[in-house]
Amino acid sequence: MFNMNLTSEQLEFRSMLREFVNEKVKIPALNSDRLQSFHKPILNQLLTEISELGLRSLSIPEELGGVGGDLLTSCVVLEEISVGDADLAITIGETSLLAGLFFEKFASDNQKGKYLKRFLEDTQFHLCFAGLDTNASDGWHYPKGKNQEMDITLRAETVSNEIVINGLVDFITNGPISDLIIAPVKLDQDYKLFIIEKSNSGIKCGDEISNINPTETIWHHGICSSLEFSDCRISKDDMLNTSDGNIEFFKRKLVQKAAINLGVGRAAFEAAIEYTKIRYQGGSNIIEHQAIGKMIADMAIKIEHARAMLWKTAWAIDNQNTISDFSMNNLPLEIIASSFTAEAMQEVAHLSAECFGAMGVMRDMPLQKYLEDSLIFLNSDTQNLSTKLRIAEAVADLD
Amino acid sequence: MFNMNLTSEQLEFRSMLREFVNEKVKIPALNSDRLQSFHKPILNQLLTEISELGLRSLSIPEELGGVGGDLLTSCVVLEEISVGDADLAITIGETSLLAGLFFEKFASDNQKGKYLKRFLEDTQFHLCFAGLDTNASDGWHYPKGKNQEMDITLRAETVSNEIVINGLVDFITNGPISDLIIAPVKLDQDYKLFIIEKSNSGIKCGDEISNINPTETIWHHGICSSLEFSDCRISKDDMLNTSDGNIEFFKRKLVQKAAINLGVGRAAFEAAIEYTKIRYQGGSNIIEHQAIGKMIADMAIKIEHARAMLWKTAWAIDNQNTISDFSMNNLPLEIIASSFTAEAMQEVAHLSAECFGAMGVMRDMPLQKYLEDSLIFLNSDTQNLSTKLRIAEAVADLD
Amino acid sequence: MMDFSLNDEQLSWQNKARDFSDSKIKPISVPRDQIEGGFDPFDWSVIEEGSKLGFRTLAVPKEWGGPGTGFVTQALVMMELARGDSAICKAFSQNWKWSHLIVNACNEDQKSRFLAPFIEDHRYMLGRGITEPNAGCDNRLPPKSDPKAGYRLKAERDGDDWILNGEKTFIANGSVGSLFFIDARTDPNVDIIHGGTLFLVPKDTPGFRIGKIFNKAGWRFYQNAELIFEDARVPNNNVIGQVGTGSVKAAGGDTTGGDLFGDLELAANAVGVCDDANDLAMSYASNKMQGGKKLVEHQLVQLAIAEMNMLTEALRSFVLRVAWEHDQGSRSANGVLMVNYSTDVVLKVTRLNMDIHGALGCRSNPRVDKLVRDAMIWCHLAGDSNLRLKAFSKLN
Amino acid sequence: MMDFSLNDEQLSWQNKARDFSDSKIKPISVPRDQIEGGFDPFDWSVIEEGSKLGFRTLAVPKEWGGPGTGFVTQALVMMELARGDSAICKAFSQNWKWSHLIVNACNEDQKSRFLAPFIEDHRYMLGRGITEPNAGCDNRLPPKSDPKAGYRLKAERDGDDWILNGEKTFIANGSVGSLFFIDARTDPNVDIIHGGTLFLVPKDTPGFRIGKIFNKAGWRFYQNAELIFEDARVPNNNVIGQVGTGSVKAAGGDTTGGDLFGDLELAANAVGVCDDANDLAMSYASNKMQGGKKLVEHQLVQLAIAEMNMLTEALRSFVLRVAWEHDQGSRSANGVLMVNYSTDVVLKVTRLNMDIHGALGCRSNPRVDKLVRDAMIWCHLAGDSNLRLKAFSKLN
Repeated sequence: MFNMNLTSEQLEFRSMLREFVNEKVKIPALNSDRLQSFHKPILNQLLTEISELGLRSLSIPEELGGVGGDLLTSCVVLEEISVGDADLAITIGETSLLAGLFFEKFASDNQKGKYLKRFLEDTQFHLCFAGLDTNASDGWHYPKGKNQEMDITLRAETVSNEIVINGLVDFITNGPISDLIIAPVKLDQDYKLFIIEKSNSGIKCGDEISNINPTETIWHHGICSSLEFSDCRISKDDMLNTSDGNIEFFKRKLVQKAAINLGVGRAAFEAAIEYTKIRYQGGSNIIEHQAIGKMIADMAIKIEHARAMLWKTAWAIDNQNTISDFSMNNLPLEIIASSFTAEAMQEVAHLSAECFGAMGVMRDMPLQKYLEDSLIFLNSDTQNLSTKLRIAEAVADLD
Repeated sequence: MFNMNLTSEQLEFRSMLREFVNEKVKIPALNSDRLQSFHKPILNQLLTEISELGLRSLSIPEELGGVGGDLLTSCVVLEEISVGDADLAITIGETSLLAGLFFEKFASDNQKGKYLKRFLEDTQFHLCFAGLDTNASDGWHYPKGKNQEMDITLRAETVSNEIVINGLVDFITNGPISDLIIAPVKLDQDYKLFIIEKSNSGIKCGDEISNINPTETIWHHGICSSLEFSDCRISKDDMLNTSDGNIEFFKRKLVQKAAINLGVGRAAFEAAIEYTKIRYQGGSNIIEHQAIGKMIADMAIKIEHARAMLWKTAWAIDNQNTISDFSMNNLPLEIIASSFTAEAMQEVAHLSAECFGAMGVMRDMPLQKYLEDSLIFLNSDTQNLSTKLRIAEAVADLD
Repeated sequence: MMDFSLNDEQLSWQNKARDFSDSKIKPISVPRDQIEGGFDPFDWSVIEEGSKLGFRTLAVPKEWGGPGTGFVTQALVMMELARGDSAICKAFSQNWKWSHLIVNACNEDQKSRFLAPFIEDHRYMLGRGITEPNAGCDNRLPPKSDPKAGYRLKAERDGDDWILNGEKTFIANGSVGSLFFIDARTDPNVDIIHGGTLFLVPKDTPGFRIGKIFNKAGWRFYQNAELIFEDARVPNNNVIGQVGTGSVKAAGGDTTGGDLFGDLELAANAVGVCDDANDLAMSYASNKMQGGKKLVEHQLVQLAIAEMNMLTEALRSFVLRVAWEHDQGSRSANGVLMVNYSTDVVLKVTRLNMDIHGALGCRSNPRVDKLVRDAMIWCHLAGDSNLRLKAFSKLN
Repeated sequence: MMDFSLNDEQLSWQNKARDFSDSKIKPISVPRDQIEGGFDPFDWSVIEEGSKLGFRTLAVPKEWGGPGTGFVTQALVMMELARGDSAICKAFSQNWKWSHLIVNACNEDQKSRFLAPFIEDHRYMLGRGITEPNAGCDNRLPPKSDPKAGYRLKAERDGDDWILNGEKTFIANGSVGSLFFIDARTDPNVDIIHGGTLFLVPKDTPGFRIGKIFNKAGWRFYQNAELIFEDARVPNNNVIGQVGTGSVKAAGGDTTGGDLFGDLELAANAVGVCDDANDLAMSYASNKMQGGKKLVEHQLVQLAIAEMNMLTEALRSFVLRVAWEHDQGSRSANGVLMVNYSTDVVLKVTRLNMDIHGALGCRSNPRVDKLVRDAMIWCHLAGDSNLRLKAFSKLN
């Protein structure tokens, strides 16, 4: 039956993380030197500490030694971390999502045996996915949907009982820090997923991608690099037990990243409240001016709506009967939620910057970072013009 | 634990109503003569039929002979009715909400005994509330909250064991058709609620308020009139057992009306899909054009977000522990939800009208009615400029 | 050299229009709007009075007996008339649109046959029929892939005449017009750009009649009707330009009608509506109390009023610039960009005015509601997605 | 009579600015933006080169050795320079703002002491210090209830000199200026309108130094710094106007600085940014493929480009109109409405450009990102809620 209460475990976990973020994350993350620098290396020490709190294994079932959180729990948790630092949340979220899917659904017993212990014991053990997220561009094919397969860039062939993989995948979140790679590969006209150790001599990891670049700006969060496969040899036993693993992964990733985006908006919102309560102009603290009050209210409305839909979406993805029993509409909820969140949080960051006046554009202050973070979300996982058309495709149901 | 599945009763009730609306309501409600006329009398026959389906007693507990629906159920149900006709939904929703509160919470056993049977048996028995909804204007007092009492217009005094009420209340939903009135009254400096039969000789019901008027436009839904109390004598036993009944009532009413507003948006949305799938221009049905696809997607995003937040709000109002255990933020969720819904559904109706081109402004077609309905919601229960400031008040927590 | 000042002739027309608008249009604006039905809100007397002052024939050149005003003057007059009532203004300016067309595209014989009665008869109204039930946007941006797209009304040669069969819909001034410009297909096998022809059709043409009169939510005074052609017989000397050179080209302009004037007409009208909304908002906010002070003392209301004025002045600047460019004979994307823009502005400004008036709940000046309904008309005339795509096509 | 054409002098300045912008500004725009730090993105060489062509001293009247251009010309030049780089344009036009002030408000002695070196030295930059850490909006709209609101920098008389103590923040050209106009309180007991005085402070004034140089997300080339006054000694003949008549009145204009010019400066700059964004969008969309066709063939992209151009042309029209009104000496709410409007437009247009470039995911032309960051500056300069409230106050 309908119920919007979080479990006590979820509530405790969230409140523990909120405290952790306030006490440990904000100070280094919002250090003015770090804020001013174009390149912001990941806060490695905090990444390890967050791993130790159980976040890497958040989505792994309890019976396998994980926390056993569902997608909703991931949303709750990642929003909190992102209030402190979006890049940390992206990094830990990627590993947690992939580990959850892999150990719960995609892995054979053999593969579990091979990797589970290592994963649980090594707090610096991360995962990445060597495939392209096509959410950002699929809408351009409207009104005809697009063949998902088109975007697999890795090709493999079977050579004397081994699988040999070739190809380059650009822009892989967690690429530089991962020990294991889940890779979608085209093998003899079929699409397969494989688990591959990055230490494989046939894999070359590119340099970490920087935000600043003389010829192109690269809007991204977390730690990214390319991975190049040159005659990368693996065993047939490394094949995963799934036929639509990439769809499952990207759908969840979109929701998780929207939760992280929500955290950025919340950080901006909380900063605005704090600042407008102490900034004194026009005869009172500026929060008492109607003009500011309206902005505060608009931010709250956007944040609450984004979260309500996001939680609903996370629930629906984990509980398909919510759609099959018609409690919710059969629509691409993850795109509905993430498109709204991206636009709404950009507006929230913008409104907050307006509350800050000149302080909103100073590079040694947090606001400009929130604003930049929110702009990146607008056109990375979803594309602000085209992605929505996938919603229209589903509504129109033209086939 | 968190769960977004509706119960099978809710799902069945909804699907029964959806069928009822499609088969019985839409044809008379969207009749072109009715659409063209400035004055649209309530569809009385349908009001009775809907009552017979159990909607008047929707919120009365099952043990008292009602349906036992919570506020969430009311939202689900009223959205469906409103897809057919918003005025029907307003009318039945007002009675259902008041009857639920009265028989479950406010009434003494004596009062229950006096009215319950009559209410359950008479399908034309309705209730109204003789007090002003202040949600629309309270925000103007920002940053200081407003004394709720100010808006009670009825004054009473005790005269030889009787209560004598005087005063005029304007603009009462269900005024003309109600048998029972719940009235907030100021009695010896105290605020009290009373239950009063409209047949009392001290009450005069004004004419039904019309939308069209030579000197002022009156934006409203449902059936409204004034009620004038002239030495209206009632017994002390007619006093209700509540101290904050008007707050409880208006909070729920705001949520219910947002659900009705959502139904108006959905009607416009569904009309747009239907039309753009058959309107052929530019070499294809226009739904296949990106420009239309984007509008369809924007409508879907707004509707899904409005509904997600509305259900969350309805749940939270019925289950206060959702806020006390911190599953949700302690904010005026009903204002957050209804402000967003009002703006979003106005945009949905507008986008739909754009899909219709010239057909969107023809008075014999439904679209202009949806548009007008949506505009009324913007500035009736909430005020599009000021109401939001009550959210800011809560966020700022200035006391 | 850059100069925004008005000359004496412009100032004089502006003043005359302002007086007429204040004294004759505004007083009947809401009362006519509140009359039920499609035709009934219309009123001949205001048309006749305005006609006597020159507001029906404003765009007719001096050599044909009109005032011979330029686009800037026309824009200024529309702003004033629309401030009184947007729909009544449009009932006048619709005639200017088609007098531009007569002057630019008709031959001398046609001019003398039709301009003379137009000048003389204060009830002589003009209209143009392009739109058909299945041909709306396709007339504006005919899809290259489908030569059958666009209007289908058929014209077949019969001796010295043409026989017209088919139906037009939503035609402005349809129920009150004396003369119509009708777009018809003289060659059904090619697209409308190549197989369309424009005809002059007087209202008493045999086989031609008015169908349904549309009842609209906004612009209620203004008339839109179906035109029905059943073997309607039109003489060949009523063909404008050449047969089959395309009605668009024949009309010397684009398919929205009225050459350069069409965009200006709507955008200037929108300025008038906004001026009216600004007056209403300021006057209401200066008097009503809410939360212990005048509405106008609340920041939210101040911000709304500032935004209304900001958008209005941006639009006014754009309209004056384009009107001047039109007077120079300059054609660019600016016209269609301006009319798209007028839609955004008129919607936003009338809505903000409604929000301000909503400050006391459900009761309001009916004029506030009327302006919102009038503004909705722009969405399907001036700024729908099709016209915005057209704006893009002109940018290349 | 209404006329939008440019005269020869205006055309000549426009062309000169266009050439300089294309050849000298645009090539260094992104490279300078990508240099870390607060001061380092600045580059004297482009300032010197531009100065030699007259772009530093453009607003100085002919009798003082400047080109003596009017507001329309200044607006046209800013549009061109900003198309190359918004921040570099502002580094030039900031000097025009204060040369307007010298000309309008300074006495002959002050003019000869400061205009002469300004004209001669290609590195002589001007700035004005109003803002302080606790006095931002209060300088623009001083609350009547609180006479202490607004700037607090203190000036006390000492013989023929004034001793200044206090601190200014975010001061434009702060780290590169040779001369500053400093708003100080000569009477701390009354409000700034009555107790403020404006001083001329050369950079080598004893006791005056530059503090922190701000590192901004946008307008990175443009300098903002703290100015620190510790017993800084300024001669009495550096007082502009009368002591205690209020620095606002002394400056002959409003508190946003620079009289009528301040609003025009930002709005014209925004037009240049929008022009740049439009060029970028069209060129990108015409080349990149997505979903089997060029981006520009997608309706969504066409709608975005049409909207960008629509807003740009509306803004350009508004700016030209207000520039002309300024040249006529006309003051109205139009200036502040226009600058509010420029904020909305520059934000929207640069964001739409970003959306179009986002069509291929996370990689983009860094200029696209830069324009969005530059546009954010308008939010706190030209269109924050305080300035919008100010716009309202001028409507009464």
